[in-house]
Amino acid sequence: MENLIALLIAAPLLGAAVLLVGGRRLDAVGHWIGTVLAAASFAVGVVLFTDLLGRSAQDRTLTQHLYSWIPVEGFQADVAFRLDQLSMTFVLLITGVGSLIHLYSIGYMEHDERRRRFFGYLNLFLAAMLLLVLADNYLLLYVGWEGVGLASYLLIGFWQHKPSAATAAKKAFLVNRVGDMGLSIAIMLMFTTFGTFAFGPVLGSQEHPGLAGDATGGKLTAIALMLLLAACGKSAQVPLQSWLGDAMEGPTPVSALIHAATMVTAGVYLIVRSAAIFNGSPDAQLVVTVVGAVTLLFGAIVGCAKDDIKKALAGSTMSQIGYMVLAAGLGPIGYVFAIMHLVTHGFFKAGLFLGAGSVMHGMNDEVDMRKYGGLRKYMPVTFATFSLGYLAIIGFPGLSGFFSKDKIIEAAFAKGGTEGWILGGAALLGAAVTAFYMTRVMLMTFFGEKRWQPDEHGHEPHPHESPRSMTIPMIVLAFGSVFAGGLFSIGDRFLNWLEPVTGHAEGDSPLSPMAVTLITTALLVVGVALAYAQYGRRPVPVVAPRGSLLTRAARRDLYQDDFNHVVLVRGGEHLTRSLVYVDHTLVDGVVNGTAASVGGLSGRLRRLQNGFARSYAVSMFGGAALLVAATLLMRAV
Amino acid sequence: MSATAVHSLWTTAATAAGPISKIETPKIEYGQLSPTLIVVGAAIIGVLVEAFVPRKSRYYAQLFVSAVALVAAFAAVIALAAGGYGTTKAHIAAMGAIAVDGPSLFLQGTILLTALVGLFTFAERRLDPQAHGNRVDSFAAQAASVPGSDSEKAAVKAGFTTTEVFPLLLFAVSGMLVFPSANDLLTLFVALEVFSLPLYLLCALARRKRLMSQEAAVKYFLLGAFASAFTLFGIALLYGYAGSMSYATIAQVVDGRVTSVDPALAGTMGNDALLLVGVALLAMGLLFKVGAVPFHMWTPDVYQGAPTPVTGFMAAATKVAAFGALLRLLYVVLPGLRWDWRPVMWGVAIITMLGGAIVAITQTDIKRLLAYSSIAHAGFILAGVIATTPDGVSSVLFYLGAYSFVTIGAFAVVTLVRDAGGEATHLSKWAGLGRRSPLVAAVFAVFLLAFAGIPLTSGFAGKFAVFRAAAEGGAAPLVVVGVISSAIAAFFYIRVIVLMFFSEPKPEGPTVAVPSPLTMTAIAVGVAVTLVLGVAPQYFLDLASQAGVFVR
Amino acid sequence: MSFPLLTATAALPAVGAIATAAVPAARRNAAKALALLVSLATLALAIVVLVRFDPGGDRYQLTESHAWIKEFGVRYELGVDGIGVALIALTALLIPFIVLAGWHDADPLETGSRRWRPTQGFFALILAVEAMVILSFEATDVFLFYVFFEAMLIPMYFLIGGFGDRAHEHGEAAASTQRSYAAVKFLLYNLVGGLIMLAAVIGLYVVAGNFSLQEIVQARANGSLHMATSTERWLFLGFFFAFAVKAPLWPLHTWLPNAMGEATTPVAVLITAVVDKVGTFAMLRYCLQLFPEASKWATPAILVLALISIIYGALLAVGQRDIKRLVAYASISHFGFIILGIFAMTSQGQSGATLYMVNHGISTAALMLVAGFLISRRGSRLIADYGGVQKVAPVLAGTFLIGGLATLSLPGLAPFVSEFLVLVGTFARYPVIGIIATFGIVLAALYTLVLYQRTMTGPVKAEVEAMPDLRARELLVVAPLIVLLIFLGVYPKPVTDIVNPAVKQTLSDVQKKDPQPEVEAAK
Amino acid sequence: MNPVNYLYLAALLFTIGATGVLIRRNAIVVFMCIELMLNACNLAFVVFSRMHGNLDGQIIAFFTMVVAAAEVVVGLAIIVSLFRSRHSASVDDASLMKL
Repeated sequence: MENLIALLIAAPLLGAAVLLVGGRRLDAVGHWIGTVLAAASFAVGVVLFTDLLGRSAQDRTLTQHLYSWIPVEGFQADVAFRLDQLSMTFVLLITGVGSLIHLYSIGYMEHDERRRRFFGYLNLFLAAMLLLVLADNYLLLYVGWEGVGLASYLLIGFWQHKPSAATAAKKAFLVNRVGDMGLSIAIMLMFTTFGTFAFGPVLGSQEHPGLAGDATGGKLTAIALMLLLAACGKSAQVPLQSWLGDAMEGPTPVSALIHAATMVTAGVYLIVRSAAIFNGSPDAQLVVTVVGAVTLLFGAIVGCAKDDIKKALAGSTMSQIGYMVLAAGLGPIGYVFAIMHLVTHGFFKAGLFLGAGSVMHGMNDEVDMRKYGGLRKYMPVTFATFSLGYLAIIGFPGLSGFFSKDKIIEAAFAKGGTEGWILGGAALLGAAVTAFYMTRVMLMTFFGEKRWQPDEHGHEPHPHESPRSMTIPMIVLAFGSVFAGGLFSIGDRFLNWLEPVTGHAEGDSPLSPMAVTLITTALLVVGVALAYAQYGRRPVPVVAPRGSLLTRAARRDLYQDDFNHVVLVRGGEHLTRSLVYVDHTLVDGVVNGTAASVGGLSGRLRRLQNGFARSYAVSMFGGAALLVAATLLMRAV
Repeated sequence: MSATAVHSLWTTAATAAGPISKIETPKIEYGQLSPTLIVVGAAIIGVLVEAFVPRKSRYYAQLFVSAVALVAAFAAVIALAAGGYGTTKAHIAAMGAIAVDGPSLFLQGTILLTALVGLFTFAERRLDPQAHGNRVDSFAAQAASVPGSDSEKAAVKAGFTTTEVFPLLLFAVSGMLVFPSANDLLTLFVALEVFSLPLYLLCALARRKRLMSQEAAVKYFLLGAFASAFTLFGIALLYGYAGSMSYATIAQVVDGRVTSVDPALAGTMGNDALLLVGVALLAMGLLFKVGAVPFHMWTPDVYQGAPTPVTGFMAAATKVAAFGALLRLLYVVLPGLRWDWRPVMWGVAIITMLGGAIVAITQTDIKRLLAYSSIAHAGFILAGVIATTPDGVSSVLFYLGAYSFVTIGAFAVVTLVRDAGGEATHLSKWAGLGRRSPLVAAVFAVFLLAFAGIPLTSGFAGKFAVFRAAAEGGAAPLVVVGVISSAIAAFFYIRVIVLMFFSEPKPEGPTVAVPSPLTMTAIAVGVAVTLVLGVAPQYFLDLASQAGVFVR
Repeated sequence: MSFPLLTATAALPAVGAIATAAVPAARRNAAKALALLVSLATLALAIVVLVRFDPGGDRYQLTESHAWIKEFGVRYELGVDGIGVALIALTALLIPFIVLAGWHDADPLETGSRRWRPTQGFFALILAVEAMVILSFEATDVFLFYVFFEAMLIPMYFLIGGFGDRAHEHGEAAASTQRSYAAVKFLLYNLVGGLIMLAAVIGLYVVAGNFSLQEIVQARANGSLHMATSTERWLFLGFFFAFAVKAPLWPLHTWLPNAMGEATTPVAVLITAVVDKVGTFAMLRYCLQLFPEASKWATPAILVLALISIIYGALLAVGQRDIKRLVAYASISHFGFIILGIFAMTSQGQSGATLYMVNHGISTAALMLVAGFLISRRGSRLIADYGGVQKVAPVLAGTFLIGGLATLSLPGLAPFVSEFLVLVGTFARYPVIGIIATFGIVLAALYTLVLYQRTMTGPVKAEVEAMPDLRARELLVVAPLIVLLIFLGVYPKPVTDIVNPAVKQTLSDVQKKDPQPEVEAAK
Repeated sequence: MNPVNYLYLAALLFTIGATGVLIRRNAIVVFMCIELMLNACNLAFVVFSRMHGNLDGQIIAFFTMVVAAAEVVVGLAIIVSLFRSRHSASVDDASLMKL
């Protein structure tokens, strides 16, 4: 069975290779090759899943050692895979949702002449993400980690002819690189601390604690913080969140893939996977929770102000990942719920994005919600699936989001003390804001009057339902959005499944679960009501009003991009420009100056050679005198 | 280490000549002096040829006589060396006047070969366009006629050539042969004059640019005579100090092995002031000949003005002879005094290396550039001279051998590049030569790289040998200065290469004349020696090392 | 006596160079074919060397030893250790690609231009450089090494100064001036370095009495050769200076952007991918082995310089407007990594540095050659003159991107392995330096992606609209390099296996032990 | 009389000669000054010969005279030809080549 693990990665990787190298002759069938291979990977995942289910809870870790990758004296990195409950969960999510998005893309990208290449990149994305979650050591994980970065770069910048897309892709990669730096420092720290960075020895298992337990707290904190930096980059957490909004430049299926199944979930995976390290460092955990809490509010606030449907959803993703990170920072109380929310979020966020893509598909790629309105009549299926996703994300009781988010809020309170209150409060507030901005999206898109206008060429959009290949994935995902939460929570199935890997502890919450649920639901109603008051009862202006200070700030992503621009981009430009100058004038100048001064000296000495024999004689006479004097002087000394 | 012990490092014991009380019948070892005698004899024959052979045949006769003489003399040197006179049988011949030992034979051999190659360039008659149907060489038709005068035109029309250059060359060579092997100060002085005077004349004999040629001769002559006077005064002082002209005796007095016989002479004999001033003045004369700073100022002007074949010969052979004499003086006569002269020579070597290299950077005439380059090289050789070790001697010998062939080859190439006014020596005219005549440019580049001391050329092997000897002799700072000035020097060699290969050729640029086999041979020998000594120097290093022991 | 394999490997291109130069002027294509054939044959010989080399065997293998210049104590001694083998293989591997990439670079210009381009000379010089580089990797005699270390400057000099890109934004005359400036700068920098090393070589001889690397190392190890501390330091500095110029290390780097910018792209590749490696190779072999104590003494300063190189080179790469100069500064940054790895004095660092030399050679070759194909199409080196190439020449853009990704050390491609090893090796001993060096990977991403974005993406510029995609010959050059990059990124074991024993030896010469993991040390 | 005084005279003559070389322009005069220096040397030789009581110095003096004569031959030839070309015997006029 272990030997199948590599196949999980190999299938999409093969797809990527074939599609990218194959060239134009595969244009006709390329999308099918990509989809089939993604689905094949899913099928292998299902086979492995049933195999795992057939084993006892302690026996559910499979490893596959392929070959020794980098063998150097004292340093050993292998290409080896580990499939346990945690990675299995991710495998199913990635391949499952991924395959659906492939299917969706067939229709969505139908008119793009580079569709084959798009599928190649999608397959590459899946392969990298699978490598990330299946790697048995941090270095191999790092390969997947950066592979995801590359694939996202290629996909975000897929429409390269648009400068904005190319810039967004570059930005995503660069911000991710900053995070990657954290990961590589973390690996180096592990190497110097433990002598290895393989999961087995470092993390150990529930029964046999790994080396992580032997290290000093300071080292563990350092490693954990560096891992957090990495997670911030991939999962778009403050302060490395800026790329996510711009990443909407990519085709919509890409956004769905990045936000639901891959990429942004990687950070959460990393933290949960490294539980043994984080558990050893309460300080680092505190930082993780703070980052999570700040991000969940940040994302939510940004989401409230965006008129671009995809950017609004992007803010929402940031916010939801914030929940997960917050949960992961809580330690054993929250790990399982972080992952559970991740999975449910995978369903409904994928559904929402595909829905948004479907809307755009029908609206000539218009993304401004102010130019939508009343679309429910034109796109019933999209409306239905989008609504279910909407209900799930705001945490409508009984749907997926309700179960997972509630648990996280509970766990936050269970952290105890002031911290617990603050974190729990933030989480609650976030829930209310989520309800507000998602309702806003719903209302602006599907309700009210139609607001679309002819574009500059005079083409008026003719909203229509999307083709079957696009709606089927949306329907499937809607099912997931509705039922996944309940399926996982009833009987603590998900908890029992993951617990052997992540461990679990019950917190000591100051609020009863019932109280939390009630408060959450109440806040949800408040959020929806506020949104309805503003966007449901009044017509939505086509041109955005100036808005309050907060609105304007939120529209500009709370000015953090401007900050980056001024401090990093401008500062960097000045630095490089001055360095170019320094290199030319100073470093080169010193050498050239030396050469010039030797040349100058030459010119001056040369004038001594004035052509007059008598002055030559003087030189000789003087030389002779000097010679005599020096010789005598030597004796005298 | 005692003075005696140090002394014995590079000298073999020979019977010290006793004080001469009366004039003995001279005992001359003709066989051992044969190289010199052959050349002198040929030179005299050359004079007779001038007198008795019809003008038309003189050129061939002279060329024949000279070539045969040089080859025969070289054969004699080889025979002597094979006979062990360079090593085991090394001794002092001709009543103490001439040393026949390794360095003598090595340097004589080098000078003779250089002279032979130089002779080929002297005899070249295809470069200049034919004048009135007569083939002409680089020398004036009639030196005595005023430039541009009717008499000169008549001489040119008559097809006169100055075939006297051949005997002059031979006379100069004979002086040079004696110079490094002179074993007393009188012989040294006479040899100095014997090789200098013909060179003064040769400098004045250029066919083209005669004013410059004459100016070069005047400068060379006046400054040379001036330097000779200093040399002679130095000799006088040394004689006053030691009471003898013989190297061996002076060395003994310097070492303190001869105590003054006559108390009355205590004031003069062994007076260190006489010794030191004498040594300084004598050294100055020799440093003038090698072109060391600050006695170098004649070099660029003379090198530029003299007919190029003469420049090449002079640059190569004079340096060999003069350094040979300097070596013998410092190693045989003055080892006991080395704590006095070494620091001074350090200074001279340093300013020579740096001065030559620095001033060369801004030169615009190829011949002047090579002149300054030769000054810098004199500095490098001085660094080896200063080593005062057996390796020092052999490294200098090797360097001289390597250097002389590069030099003569380089100047031979200079003779090829011509425009309407004769040789085009201004650097700007060399632009793009590599495109027009890749072969000539490549050959010249090889010589330049050898000058620059790039590995796989003889220049590198020589430089390495000299610097190594200096470092071993405790002169590490000299090596560092040498390396720095090598770097500076590299700049102008490279500048010429850039000019030749990477610059756009000028439309009115010079042409490269097709030489006769004579010059071709000269250049080919230069290239061959440069490469062989660069890639496989072992044999010649061995030779130099075997030859590195002075007799005393 | 067995077949002198190492001599043959070097002699083949040397003879090939002479033969190529001797091909008559009119038979231009015959000369090219001959050069390619010779380079391929050399590659075959190098592969034989690689196969015959036994990683578990003696330190130096396939040794040859003949008297050369007895007078100087110089022997013609050849031998290869793992590091040498790897670099010989790299050299022999890259030359055929360089020849192929430069196929038309030395063709005579269209009539009307007065520039002179001897085709035969171009290829002969490349082969001559190959021969000398291989010999300097093979030499185990300090003098012999020095000879070829210096001598290779001359053919390089002619390659840089004699052959430039076809077009230039400021016209032919300006190009010619800049080119010869670059060539002279290259030569002078390296010559000064070499001459200072010459002083040190002589000093070494005075101290040690011979030039045999093995004998000196042995004598130093068993104490029979004592070197005063100050002597050792001066000699070390003399050697290191030359290698630092060649490598090049900040602040001795300024010749590289000029040289790489002005030379034709294949020659630029030759400089940075092959010739410069001699410098870092020599640091590893000569500086560390001959002067272990001084190496340790100088380590802090060198590490700081290497660090500056990494960051500074990357920052300057960001600020460049010229594609080739950008790659040159990127190379400076990479050489900083290599030197960092060497002087971190850990197994990971030094294995990584060696691997880095190989990988950097391949990755720069890939990036630079594609850049060259791009430049030859448009006739401009300025980044601003391009835009949207991806649309018209997707294969070119794709290969360019892969080359770029290799340059930024994307995991999965070969340079990542080496860069990470260097970082880990440095970090193990010098955590702060390791962390600062890690910033280099962000900057690498910045300059690579900025370059890609500005040239390949965005709206298609009018000038590039008719740009053809990669031709068969060009693809033949790039594809194998890319395959190799991926292969060595996924499976670097063949190289590390060869390199590891040599690194272990070197470390034991320096008497340095890897730092122990903290957890084990605590136990 | 103490022979050393003659040495002083010789030195004086030598210095006068050298000074003449340095300050006079006419090539012939310069050359005569050089001859003066040579003769100063001769004087020194003879004095030393006398002091040492051997004949070497005196013999050298003869050699020097011969050499001086030879120099005159060569030197005058050169100077005369220069004079004929330039109609000037000033050494300062012969400065075509410099720098």
